[in-house]
Amino acid sequence: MTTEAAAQEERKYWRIWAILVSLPLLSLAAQQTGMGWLAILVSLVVMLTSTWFAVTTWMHVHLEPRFVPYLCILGLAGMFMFFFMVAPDVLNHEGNNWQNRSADAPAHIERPADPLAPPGAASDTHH
Amino acid sequence: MSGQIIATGRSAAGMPTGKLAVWMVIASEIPIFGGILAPYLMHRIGHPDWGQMAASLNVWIGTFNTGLLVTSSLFAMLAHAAAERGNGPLAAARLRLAAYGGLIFLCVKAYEWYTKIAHDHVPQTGTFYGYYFSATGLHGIHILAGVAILLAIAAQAEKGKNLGRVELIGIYWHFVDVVWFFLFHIFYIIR
Amino acid sequence: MAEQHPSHERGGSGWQPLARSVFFTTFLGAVIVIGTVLFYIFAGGEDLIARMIPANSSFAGDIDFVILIIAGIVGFWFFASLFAFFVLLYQSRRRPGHKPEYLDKHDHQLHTWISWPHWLVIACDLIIIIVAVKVWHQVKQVAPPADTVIRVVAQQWGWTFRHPGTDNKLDTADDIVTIDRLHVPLDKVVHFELQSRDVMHDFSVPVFRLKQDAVPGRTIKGWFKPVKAGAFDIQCAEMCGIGHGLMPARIFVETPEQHAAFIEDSARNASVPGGQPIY
Amino acid sequence: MASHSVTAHGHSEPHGHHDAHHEEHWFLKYCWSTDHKMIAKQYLLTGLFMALIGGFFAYVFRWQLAFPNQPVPFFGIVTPASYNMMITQHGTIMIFFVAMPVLLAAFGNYLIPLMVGADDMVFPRLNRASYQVFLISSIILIWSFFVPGGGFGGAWTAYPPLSAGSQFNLTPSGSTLWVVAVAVEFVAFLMGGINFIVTAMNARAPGMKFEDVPLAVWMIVIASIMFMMSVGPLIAGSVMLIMDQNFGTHFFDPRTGGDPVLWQHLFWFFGHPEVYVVLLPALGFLAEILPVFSRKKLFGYRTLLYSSIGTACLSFFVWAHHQFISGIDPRMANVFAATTVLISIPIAEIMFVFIATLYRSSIQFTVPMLWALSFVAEFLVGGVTGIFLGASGADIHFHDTYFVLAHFHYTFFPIAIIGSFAGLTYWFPKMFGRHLNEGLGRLHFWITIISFNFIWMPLFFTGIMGDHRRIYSFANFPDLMTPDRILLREISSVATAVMGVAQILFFANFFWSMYKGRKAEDNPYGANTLEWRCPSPPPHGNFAVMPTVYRGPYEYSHPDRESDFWPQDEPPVGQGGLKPEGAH
Amino acid sequence: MIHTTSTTTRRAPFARVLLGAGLLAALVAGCHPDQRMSASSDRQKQLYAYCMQCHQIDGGGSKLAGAPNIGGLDAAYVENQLNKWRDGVRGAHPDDAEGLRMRPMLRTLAGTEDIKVVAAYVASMSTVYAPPSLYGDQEKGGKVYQASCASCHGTEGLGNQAMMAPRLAGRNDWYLVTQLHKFRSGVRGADPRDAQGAMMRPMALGLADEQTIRDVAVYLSQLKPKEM
Repeated sequence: MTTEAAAQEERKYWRIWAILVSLPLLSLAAQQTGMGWLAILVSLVVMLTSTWFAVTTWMHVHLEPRFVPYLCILGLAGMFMFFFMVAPDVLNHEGNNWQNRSADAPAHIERPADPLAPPGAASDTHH
Repeated sequence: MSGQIIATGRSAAGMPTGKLAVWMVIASEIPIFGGILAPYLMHRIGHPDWGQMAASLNVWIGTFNTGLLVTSSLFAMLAHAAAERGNGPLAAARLRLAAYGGLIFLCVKAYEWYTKIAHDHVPQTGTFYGYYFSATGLHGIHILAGVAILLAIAAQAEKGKNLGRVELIGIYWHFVDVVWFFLFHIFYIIR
Repeated sequence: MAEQHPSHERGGSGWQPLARSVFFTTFLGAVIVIGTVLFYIFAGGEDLIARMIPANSSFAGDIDFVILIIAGIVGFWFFASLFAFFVLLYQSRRRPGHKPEYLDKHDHQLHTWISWPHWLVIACDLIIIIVAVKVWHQVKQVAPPADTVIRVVAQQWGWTFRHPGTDNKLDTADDIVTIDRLHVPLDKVVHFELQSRDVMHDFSVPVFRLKQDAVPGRTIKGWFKPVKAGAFDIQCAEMCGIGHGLMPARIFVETPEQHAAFIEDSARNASVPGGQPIY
Repeated sequence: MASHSVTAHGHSEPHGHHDAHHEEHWFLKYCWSTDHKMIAKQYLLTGLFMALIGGFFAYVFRWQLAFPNQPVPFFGIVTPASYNMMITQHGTIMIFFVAMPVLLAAFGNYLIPLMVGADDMVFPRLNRASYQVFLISSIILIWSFFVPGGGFGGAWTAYPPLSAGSQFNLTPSGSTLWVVAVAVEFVAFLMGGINFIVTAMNARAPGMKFEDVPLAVWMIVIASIMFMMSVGPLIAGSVMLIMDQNFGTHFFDPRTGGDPVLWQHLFWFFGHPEVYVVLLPALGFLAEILPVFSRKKLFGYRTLLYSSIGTACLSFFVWAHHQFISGIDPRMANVFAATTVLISIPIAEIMFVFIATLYRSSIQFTVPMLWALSFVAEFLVGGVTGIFLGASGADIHFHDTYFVLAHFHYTFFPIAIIGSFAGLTYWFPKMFGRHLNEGLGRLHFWITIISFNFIWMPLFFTGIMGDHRRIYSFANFPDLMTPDRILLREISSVATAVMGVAQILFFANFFWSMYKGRKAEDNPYGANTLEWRCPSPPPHGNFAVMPTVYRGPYEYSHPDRESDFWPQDEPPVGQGGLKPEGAH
Repeated sequence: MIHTTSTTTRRAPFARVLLGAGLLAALVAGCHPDQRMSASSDRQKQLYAYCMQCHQIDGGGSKLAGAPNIGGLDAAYVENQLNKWRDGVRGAHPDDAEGLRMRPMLRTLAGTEDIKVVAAYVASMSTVYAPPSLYGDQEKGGKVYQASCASCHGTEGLGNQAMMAPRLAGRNDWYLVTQLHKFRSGVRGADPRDAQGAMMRPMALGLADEQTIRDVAVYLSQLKPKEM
């Protein structure tokens, strides 16, 4: 291809780069506002748009045969199906005739005390 | 050892063999990352109290890493453009730049892990950190492999050989980049 | 369908594909009905399962019914396919003067060959799904009001059963805790809370058609209503370590007076937890 | 490695061309080769060797079950620990280290380039690497039997916390090595599978349209895509399990907020499609063998193809029927029961296609044909008994009983053993240039099939009667020690020993025929597909002249030809009839 | 540090394998670590194969399995305890995790005769000493032991057959701590049929606090009789 066409293409890449760099800053700003729902909203939008830009303009997926994007979408769809069919058991903490007591365990887990530590160590129950 | 394989040159599916294989690799990577992110999302949504652990991640470092990867991807892209013009040395130089970007990413990530461990934010003290270390570690392994391949292909492109491969590694590199978008938002941004 | 066309020259000529497929399926149907009838006659009819293993809970009969319905339907297909298979094996064996037929470019024909059994299969599937889900719903999802509630705690490698005692309430002072021995009253709806202390176990009473995994960290509720007195096996049905095969327990279904006696003497020497010899 | 001698013979066949490849160092030729045929043979022999180990384990614990606590001949006392270890490794070996390498990897490697008319895989070095990674993984698995504490004994499903906590399973390093072996093996098959898919999609011979591709290739490609799409969660899950075991994470540890049920989902999301990953190649072999030996066009190419694709898609929606009673929400069980029972539709269509292919054909009962036909008969049993387990209501009674084992052995034995034997006996002349011994083959076939039914038919009934699986000795269950149950168990165990002995016949036949067998022509069966159009065994590079494809693979006894087959690469103007020299 | 004993012992068949036994034979040996012994027709060793899963080939025990080192205990005591397990006197309490793990293993012994045989074999082995797995002051522990325990268990911790007091010298410290806790909480020894338990419980309750228990346990675990 001619050089100026090439230069123009490279300029296009730089533009995409600018977008892709600014988008995370956007979500960062949204998070710094401290509003959780805003952060979630913005980051969802940013995730999808930046993925869209990267996949279409850099990975040139639209230049490939049709089955290529379909295959990737198939994998993504499988993961979504996995999420929504497993969530009733793992995301929920109680359900039809069952209740997940361990889900209430504290987020921070204290390590078991070292049995060889000097006095004051917790009693050693090895199970 | 085996000479020129006729089969490798064919393209009955309408695209070069190497590119088809790269897309297959990507299609098989999606379930791997999905398989560790879907359980994380389930646990995360089910435990709002993981928020304070998520807050302990340094979002600035994360943003910096994101920009770093995007830039590195850009250089892979520019290398592709150079390779299409048949300019092997320029492509090699840009590929090396992309690889250095990945290396810096790994160094920053290593520093981040170090601070986490120094604050005893390790998998033993919270399942959130278990997911954080597993997911970022899995992604880091892909970065490492990508850097190695980038440098190897840069060495070939220097001599003007296998310029087609520049685009292939570029596609993989962009995919790793996209995965990082998701990791960054899911782990750092959403608290 | 072979009997219909004894001659083996290519028969693409006169015969209608639809008629052929109709004959095909009706022929299968005949075989199948006969096969199913024989299956029931020789295998013992509706109490086939109950003769192999007693059905001692209120819903055991329903589960056996599901099993037999499915046995009938798939027996139908099984015998039909095998019969057609062996008939074809016989009549199209290689022999002099017998030329194979070239069937092609008759896609509608091929389709009718398969579509009829195909729709039949869908119909059978719907029957099976409806029956199975109905029984599943009544066994696992809803439960009749409880007459008594017990707690079953599994651990490596034994069962701890907590009976409600005289006041028929759990977690009170007079609870009766036993190891590897469960005492339940006859003809009463028993609800159980299933827990595990370490790994996955499975509370399984084959004679009750009762089975439920004990997941550590979770409390899973279930119910059963014994309808026959006696002592039966409780097995662990989920791999739980090297003692998995060595943690059998017994369930004692007791008449009201037996059960009262059990509560009496356990209340007398409550200081003995479990404490029964293992053989 | 025996493959040296194997392929030494294979290459000693006189070919005018490609002699450059014959002066290589033996290591380069047999252990470092990039030739897809050599790699296929390496996969095959590794799989057969692992099958010996798994079969020996099966014999030992079957014997222990029939005669509890008696010293087992050739083994000794079976303790609960070694019993658990053996059932676990039997499952792992037979599925991951026998069925996958033989059905998918060995035959995929051997058949795809030959059947699509290519000279090799598109990525020969990737191919070699995938075998070497697989070899490493099997070495890791065997090594795990010898580490302190012994091999992993938590069942091949490895449900945590039993598999995650060494204080529960008492095999501190064995369990980790087990997970590592399985994960590494998945990586190997990902590499191999991508190679298969790309080769079949891209390296097809000119003129070969989608409907000209032999169904064996189709099935292997569909299976590889399924594997690619389903194995990811389990790879992630095994990473999580390894971290739980060694680095103190708590993904699956309920005492600290983890969730054991999560692993079950991660495992079975792969574990159920895995069944079809190994099933489809076997169906593909049938689709090749049945038309050849019944000299008739396959009944419904499209039907078979679309039903298989439908099965593949459906199989992603059914995994939780393995967990009906293992702690999932009962409401979800209804969904999975429905999808599970619906999967019987495409499978039934596949069976109809095979049975209807025999209609008005001319069957010659050769050994491969016997195996293929027995596949249909035995797999029918496995298929219909699956309905009992898919129906959630009935599964309450059958779950984790010997009924389940009998069911999936009636599916996996046809798939893994009968399918492998069918493919092996059918393509043996092409692989090694010699014919197997027919008489020995028939003897081995009948003994194996009869003893197989004697092993598993009784266990359907012990399962209904309440025998639970993975129980090391039923002697502690008074209800289970009735004479009829004991008799059924003993029948099964003795039949196991008989079948084990019968395999000696096969190996004798295999290795004897490899050297001393009758020389094989290029196209001994009069088959259409391309692999019979090159010399047997094919030289490096397969075809002297790269073939061009003009028609589908199943044009048998076409009315316009006097010869009853029509090779795919024969120009339309060409005269029919046998062409001994494959390279024309 | 837990597997120091087990490692050395389990490696024995593996080493022979490396020295060139056939791979299948090796498999048998490896998946069944005591192949060498159970191949012999010795009833003792055949029965001990079931104990070996946790208590190891040399009776060294495994902390992972909660199995103490049993080598060198006198036969009468082992037989007595095994009978208690079989009769549900010991290990039949819901909170006795290790006891409930031991209890089903009695099902692998056919009866009193087997129990005698195994007890004799255990007594024939020598004690395997393990390094301390807890922090404890052996000086203090020694004083406490001589004051309150030695009367029954002997000044050298060798036990006293007449009173069914077992040998304590060289037992795993973690095991002694766990058992003392069980005695204190009544998880062990509360059964009216358990005469020795009835004697032991007040003694365990007499120990001052957690650290005292550990001192005694560590002292005993390292106590080597003079003649040794």
